[in-house]
Amino acid sequence: MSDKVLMKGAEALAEGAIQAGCRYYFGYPITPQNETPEYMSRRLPEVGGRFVQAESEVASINMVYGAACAGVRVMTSSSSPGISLMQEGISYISGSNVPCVVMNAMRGGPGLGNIAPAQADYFQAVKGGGNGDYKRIVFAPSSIQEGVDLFVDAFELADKYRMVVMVIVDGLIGQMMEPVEFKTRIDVSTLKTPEWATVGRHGRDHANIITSLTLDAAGLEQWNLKLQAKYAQVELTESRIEEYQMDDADYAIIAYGTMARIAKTTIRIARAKGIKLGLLRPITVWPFPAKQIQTYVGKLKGTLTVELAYRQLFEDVQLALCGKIPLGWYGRGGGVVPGPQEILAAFEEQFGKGR
Amino acid sequence: MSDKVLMKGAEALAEGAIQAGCRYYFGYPITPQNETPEYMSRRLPEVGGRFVQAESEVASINMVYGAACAGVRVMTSSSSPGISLMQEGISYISGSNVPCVVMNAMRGGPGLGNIAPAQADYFQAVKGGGNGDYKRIVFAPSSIQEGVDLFVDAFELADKYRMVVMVIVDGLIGQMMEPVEFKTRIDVSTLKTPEWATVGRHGRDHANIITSLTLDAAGLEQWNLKLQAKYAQVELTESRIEEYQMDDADYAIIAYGTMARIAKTTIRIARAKGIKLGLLRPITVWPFPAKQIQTYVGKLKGTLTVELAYRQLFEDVQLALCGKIPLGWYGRGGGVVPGPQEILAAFEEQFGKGR
Amino acid sequence: MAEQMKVIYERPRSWANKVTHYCPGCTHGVAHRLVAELVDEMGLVDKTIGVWPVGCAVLGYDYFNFDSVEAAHGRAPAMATGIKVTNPDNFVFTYQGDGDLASIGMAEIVHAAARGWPITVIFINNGNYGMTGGQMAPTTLLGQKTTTSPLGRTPQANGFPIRVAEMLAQLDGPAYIARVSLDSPVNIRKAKSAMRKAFNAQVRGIGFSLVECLSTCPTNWKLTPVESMERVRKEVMPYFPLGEFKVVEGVL
Amino acid sequence: MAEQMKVIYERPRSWANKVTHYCPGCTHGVAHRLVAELVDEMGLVDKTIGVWPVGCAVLGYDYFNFDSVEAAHGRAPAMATGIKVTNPDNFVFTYQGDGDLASIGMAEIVHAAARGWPITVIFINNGNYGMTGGQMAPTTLLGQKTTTSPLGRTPQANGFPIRVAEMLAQLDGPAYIARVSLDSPVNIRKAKSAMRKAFNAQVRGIGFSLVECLSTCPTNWKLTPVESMERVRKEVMPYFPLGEFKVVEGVL
Amino acid sequence: MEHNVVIAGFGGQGVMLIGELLARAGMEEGKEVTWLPSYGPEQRGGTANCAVVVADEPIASPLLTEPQAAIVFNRQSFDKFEPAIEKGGLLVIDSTLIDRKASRADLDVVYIPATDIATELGNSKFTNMVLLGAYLGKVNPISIASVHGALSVFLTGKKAALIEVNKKALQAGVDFVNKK
Amino acid sequence: MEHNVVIAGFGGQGVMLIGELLARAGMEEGKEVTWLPSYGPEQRGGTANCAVVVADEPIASPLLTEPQAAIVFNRQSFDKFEPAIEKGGLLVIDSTLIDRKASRADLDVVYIPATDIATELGNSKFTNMVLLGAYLGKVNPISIASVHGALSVFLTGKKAALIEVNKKALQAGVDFVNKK
Amino acid sequence: MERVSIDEERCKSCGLCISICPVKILIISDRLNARGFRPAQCTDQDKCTSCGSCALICPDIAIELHREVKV
Amino acid sequence: MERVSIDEERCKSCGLCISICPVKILIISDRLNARGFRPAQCTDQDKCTSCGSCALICPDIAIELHREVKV
Ligand SMILES: Cc1ncc(C[n+]2csc(CCOP(=O)(O)OP(=O)(O)O)c2C)c(N)n1
Ligand SMILES: Cc1ncc(C[n+]2csc(CCOP(=O)(O)OP(=O)(O)O)c2C)c(N)n1
Ligand code: SF4
Ligand code: SF4
Ligand code: SF4
Ligand code: SF4
Repeated sequence: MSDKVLMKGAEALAEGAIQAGCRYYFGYPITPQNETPEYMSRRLPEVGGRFVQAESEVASINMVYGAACAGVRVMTSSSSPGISLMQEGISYISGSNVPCVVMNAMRGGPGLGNIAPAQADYFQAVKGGGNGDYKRIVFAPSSIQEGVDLFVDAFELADKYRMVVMVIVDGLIGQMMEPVEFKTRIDVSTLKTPEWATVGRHGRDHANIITSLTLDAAGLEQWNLKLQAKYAQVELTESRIEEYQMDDADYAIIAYGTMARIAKTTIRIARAKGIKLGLLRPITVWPFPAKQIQTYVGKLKGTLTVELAYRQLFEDVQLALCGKIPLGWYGRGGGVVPGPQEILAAFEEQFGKGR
Repeated sequence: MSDKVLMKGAEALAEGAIQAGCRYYFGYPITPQNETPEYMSRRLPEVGGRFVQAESEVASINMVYGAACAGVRVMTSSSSPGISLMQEGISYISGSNVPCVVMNAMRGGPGLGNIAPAQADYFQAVKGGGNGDYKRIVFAPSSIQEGVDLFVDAFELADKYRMVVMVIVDGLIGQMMEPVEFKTRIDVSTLKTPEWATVGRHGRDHANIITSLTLDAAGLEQWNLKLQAKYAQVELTESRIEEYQMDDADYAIIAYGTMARIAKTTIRIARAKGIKLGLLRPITVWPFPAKQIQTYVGKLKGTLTVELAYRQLFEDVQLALCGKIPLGWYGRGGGVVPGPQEILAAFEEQFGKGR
Repeated sequence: MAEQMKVIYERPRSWANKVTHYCPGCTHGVAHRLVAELVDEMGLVDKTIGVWPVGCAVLGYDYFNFDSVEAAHGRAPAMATGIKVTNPDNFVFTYQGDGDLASIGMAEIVHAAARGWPITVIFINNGNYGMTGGQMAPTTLLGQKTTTSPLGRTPQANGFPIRVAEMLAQLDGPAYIARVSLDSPVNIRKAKSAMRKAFNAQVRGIGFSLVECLSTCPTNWKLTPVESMERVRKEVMPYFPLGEFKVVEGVL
Repeated sequence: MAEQMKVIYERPRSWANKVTHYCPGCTHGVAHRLVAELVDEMGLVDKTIGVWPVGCAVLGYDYFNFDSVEAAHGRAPAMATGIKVTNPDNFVFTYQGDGDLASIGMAEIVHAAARGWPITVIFINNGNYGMTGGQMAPTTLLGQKTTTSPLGRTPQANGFPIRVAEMLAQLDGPAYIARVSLDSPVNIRKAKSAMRKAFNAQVRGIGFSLVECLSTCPTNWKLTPVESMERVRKEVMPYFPLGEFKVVEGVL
Repeated sequence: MEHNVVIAGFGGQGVMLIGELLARAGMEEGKEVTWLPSYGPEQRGGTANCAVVVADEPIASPLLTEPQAAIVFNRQSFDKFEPAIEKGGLLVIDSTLIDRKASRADLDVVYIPATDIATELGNSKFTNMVLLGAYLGKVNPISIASVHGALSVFLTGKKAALIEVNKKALQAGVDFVNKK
Repeated sequence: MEHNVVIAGFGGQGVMLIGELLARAGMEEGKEVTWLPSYGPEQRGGTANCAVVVADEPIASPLLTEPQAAIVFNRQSFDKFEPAIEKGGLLVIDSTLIDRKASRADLDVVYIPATDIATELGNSKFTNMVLLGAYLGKVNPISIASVHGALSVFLTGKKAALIEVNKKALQAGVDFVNKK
Repeated sequence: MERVSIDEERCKSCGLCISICPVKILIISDRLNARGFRPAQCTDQDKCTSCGSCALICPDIAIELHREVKV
Repeated sequence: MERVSIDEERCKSCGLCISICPVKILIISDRLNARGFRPAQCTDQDKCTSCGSCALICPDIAIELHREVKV
């Protein structure tokens, strides 16, 4: 047990980012993830990095944009309203083909809402958000340990594909404490400055220019086609899912993050009652693991999508299964997190006793 | 013809808003819709209204928020990056249950992109955007005249449902000139200040408070359920579609706005060649006219979704038709607008000669 | 000759008589009370709209008997502008913390001040972000430890603090700008008279007014309320001097 | 005794030798040239990163031989901060119009200045929004007609203009702040020497520097280039006086 | 019946204006019209063009990927639009400014020294009207009289004095193609 | 085996701390643990609670809608959590501060005058430790020794001096329920 | 009616009134109110000079002041 | 080599150099360059005093200046 430490999620995720080679953090306080910037403000100077408290989330994401252009591992984090303010910046970063990581500790909405756990920024993260056609890889860890581990992948994939990677959690993961182990440590001295980075020419035979502007429509379309080709590649290779007790399952709950975790308890209770329930847990919500879920067509009698939102994840499930399996839905809003029993009740209401 | 005037779209839409009773406009310049604020700056003082050039789109939408709380007809307009900056504000306005109208003259993206026509903010308008679970009614006119007419509905529905109504157009509609007629003129003196408006108590027995904050999760969930019930009602009653040459159609193009208009020429050419092609044109993209489109299941051999974006509208078509009709897609990006012939070529590539 | 009770001090009528959620000794309560008193004294309860910030005062609207709205973080001046423009005869004020006003809301406050349109701003400078747990604010003093300047603020790591009143006083727009302190009865009296001028600047249609109030945050300063008052006098005032920085003609 | 040609003036080496998209007579070109000359003279081409605005100078990156990035509208100071923090030895400047810097980007410029970290800002004050077709800017003079102040700017309808240099000079952060004009050879020479000081303030690690350049927009002013220069002298300078507003020790 | 044309040149050459004139005249005749502009990044100078459609029926696409006609004011526009015109279409060229010849054989091409003609009429600024005249001399989407009517909407106040010379320039263009 | 408990009271009563102590002690014993806090809007004062789970297997839900036990520090928390506890569960009450009795008959209820006991030990600040002791005296998710170990992680430097009195308070709680 | 009347349920025991009372008649009581605070109390109503300082500084509007006057 | 050499393809005919030339040797020519502008030209190279004003004010870096010196 000696390698495990008991940490708050928001701090553990920050340390996870540092272990993944992140040395620059720009952010603005917002509950429920204040411990992330606070931790960064203590730790980054210790590891030769820099923490900057920006004047706003708009400034944060644009500072991230600048640092990303310099080819370093950089991140910001915030919660729902703050992430809304970053949408223009995220669109610019995506349109400029530079990498960064953005964490959203989602809270109750819309508007100011409250600081309780929610998953209602799903659409924003995977569909809309900023302007134009762009995608970000979106990881949705369901435990602190998984979040810490995924941060390594987040930075690796951001660099590999030169794109924004989002990590979406909720206040519950951010605020809770669990033992966590830091398994991978990226040695930042091995990270090379990419050749496209704007770090000064220093003898390079040409100037590097990073922009999301292409005035000519044909040129911008070509640029978009490049981005689309990249996204298609990512869709093909990077979607991930956890399949829990699916071997003999008659029914599956489809849920991610905190809800998936609570659903595991539901499944335990259901199985004790003789209902063969399993869990399909998207680890990436974009790319959505549609292929993996589709393998259950013909095997399942039904799925229940469970989310802390109103039919957002559900749309992706609909797109994936398109009426080929009966689709149930159960969602809560405003920061209310249903317990395992409530989920079971919803299941039984929609699918009877599961026979 | 005497009632028709030749106007630039961006100006005609501004006048349309004024005819619909809009007396307050807050905005920040951005191409391709600068003529809208410029027109407002000339016209509003003439009709006893106020034009305010805000310091940014963030300020614009929050000024709109303030004026909306006062129960007046108020709007802002912008283009893609500017609309991205408004997402927090739109979420607040939605979460506070106050009405306003927002116009987006969409341009090429992502990021700064360019100023050419695009439809790539579809997801932002109808799915994601800001934080939390909220919806806005989204009108997508395909001519200046229709835009002008829809502005009346936009303000009426905004007031009726106390919600944000968006009007999405593109630079093409904004910049072109067409003859236009102003058919409806709302007499603002007949508009009553709603009883929830924060206009000072002036003898009222209680203070009005407008907020999107509900700290208690159960309370915020109740609030969300109210919003969801409203959205369900809107979905039931407010979706609109134009069905063009659908009576005998074997195939349909599904497109909105400018693309739908160009597609009409495609249909003319196709029919001349003997291809029975029609058009399903969503006038509201939220609520999406899924029900109306579904009536063609069994009648059509295929649909071709055409958009100035990469598979955004297409997802709503997929959700509506769910594999029940073969679905083709043709999209362009970066501000490139395909001509009627290119659309036809795409159709023939995907559906052969249409027999 | 009978005896009767004369009122020396009674709870203001525009005060909604609830117990606030503020920490013990926090001077947000004092600033609230002064607002309520002035609204009473100036007869404004029927035409006031309060614009509340995101910050510890987020629930401010619950504590008063006049109309209120809750702004997005930092955007109260924009929202107030939207409200004032539609009903110019109403009395519209914003109440904002230093994170709200001087950090995320800097563009909005500068532009509201520059425009010069008659709205009133009560600006609570408590040197940190109270609501979110004591992070650094633009007003945090050099050397001051906060949860995001754990070694004490330095120019190199955190940049310099901002004196808002002095900066805005440079603009042509404002009619009245002052800095007051809520640390003692005498300063609270002065604060109220500054706030009265600020209210008046709006009521008389002269222009934009702002009163920056040196305030305490005992919880995050990790001091007792009494020690906090002491700190305002000893540490805060030397960097943030009290005074009137702009008074245009007609303001009284 | 042979004759040889001595160079009086040649195109700067860090200039990428393209024809700009600026309108005839627009002094954006002059400001560009001064940047190129100073980058040459100070030997900075290898370590410069230019941060370009959204505005007429949006394509600025095409015209120089050093690394550049294109910022979101108004956010150049934030982006520059991100760049500078990762590579403190580089020379990082932003180039911003008055819509970009003084309107939408007000929070970012105030905070970059307040932080005081060594980045350099070239601020083009041409009194309107050039790129979008001549709308009102925060620097538009009272009485000036623009496409969004069609009757001429008034305080009541449009608010007062903002003097950025004076306002930022109030802050503790900046090392150097000046206003110059590009209207004549003599003022262009002075502008260059102010810009040299500004560059130096960064190169020597002293702090934030900003040079506000009174500039022209003949197209939207609807004046000839020569008349535009005249207007700068007659109408703009009286409201926007030239001078150095902040020079901390060590800046030269 | 639908007539459509692309008019292209540098910003400042009055390209947009004659397009709008055409559209306005069409509207006055009770026709359906659309006018669609397209600009380069420059505020002044740079290329600009507009597409005008005049028709009896509601106009579907205002965007012309294969225009029936093009009026070109400079070399860049010539190069860009010559290939786009539909088979058998019309190309009107200011031969004062463009020294190249059309390479397509299937077009009806008018070479008119419009700038020279305008200069003779007093100012090269009227070049656009000469070119519009040449176009109208070839096809008849609307009558010259309607253009005259539309002119008076644009040229009001002090500018009204310019109506006559504009009409002359227009007529010079008509005459040039007719006498040929 | 899984043990879980909700600890609830005013902010400032040390509610969160004893939860964390429990979790940390569990972790030191090699168990799976989760600690989940919940706050009201107030920065100081106001209610706060945390949910702690200690288990041998990976913990699915850290959220306790039906906790096995609750330790309540004030009347509000008592009112809120009494109905939630699972059948046959445990309720530990500071009877110094809460004068009400439990209304459910199916619970094991401990009324302990924890504030009084702590005050006797020198400071009412140790009330939380007394209550934790009472809980640990009833159920055994982890050993008292592990809690002692965890204490030394929290109380370092100058505060190390407080370890002994904390241990005493803890023991007083254990003793209270054991002697009963 | 008391000269200094402190609403015990509003008082949060911050001690500010006590610190500024010129005649030192305010103390923290040892009762707990419903919200867990020990409210301030006045030890000697008659000594109150009606200076108003306590009411001025109380952040919770817990103090009201009156004074008997001969009519 | 000319003293005042004006790159005609860069010149946008703004006239600023002409307006400030102290010896009045610059005029607008009547040629059109490829971008449709009539560039400035120098009417008398020998009169140029190398004051540098035209190069200083030219927004298009169209002007380069040289001067023969005896070596
Ligand atoms: C867009 C956005 N960013 C951040 C937050 C989180 N937040 C809430 S209050 C606050 C700062 C509060 O500090 P201040 O304005 O100084 O007021 P105080 O609480 O000290 O009175 C922050 C950053 C938010 N709600 N919204
Ligand atoms: C978020 C956003 N809002 C608005 C715009 C539109 N826009 C482009 S440039 C500009 C202003 C340009 O004015 P200024 O900064 O003064 O520079 P100039 O063009 O005069 O040099 C605006 C408003 C944009 N691109 N992005
Ligand atoms: S956190 Fe600070 S500012 Fe907020 S209520 Fe408590 S003492 Fe006041
Ligand atoms: S629009 Fe104005 S600022 Fe922009 S290039 Fe033209 S003259 Fe210069
Ligand atoms: S100042 Fe008010 S809240 Fe503080 S102790 Fe005195 S009465 Fe109580
Ligand atoms: S200043 Fe330059 S661009 Fe202007 S006329 Fe002279 S040479 Fe040409």
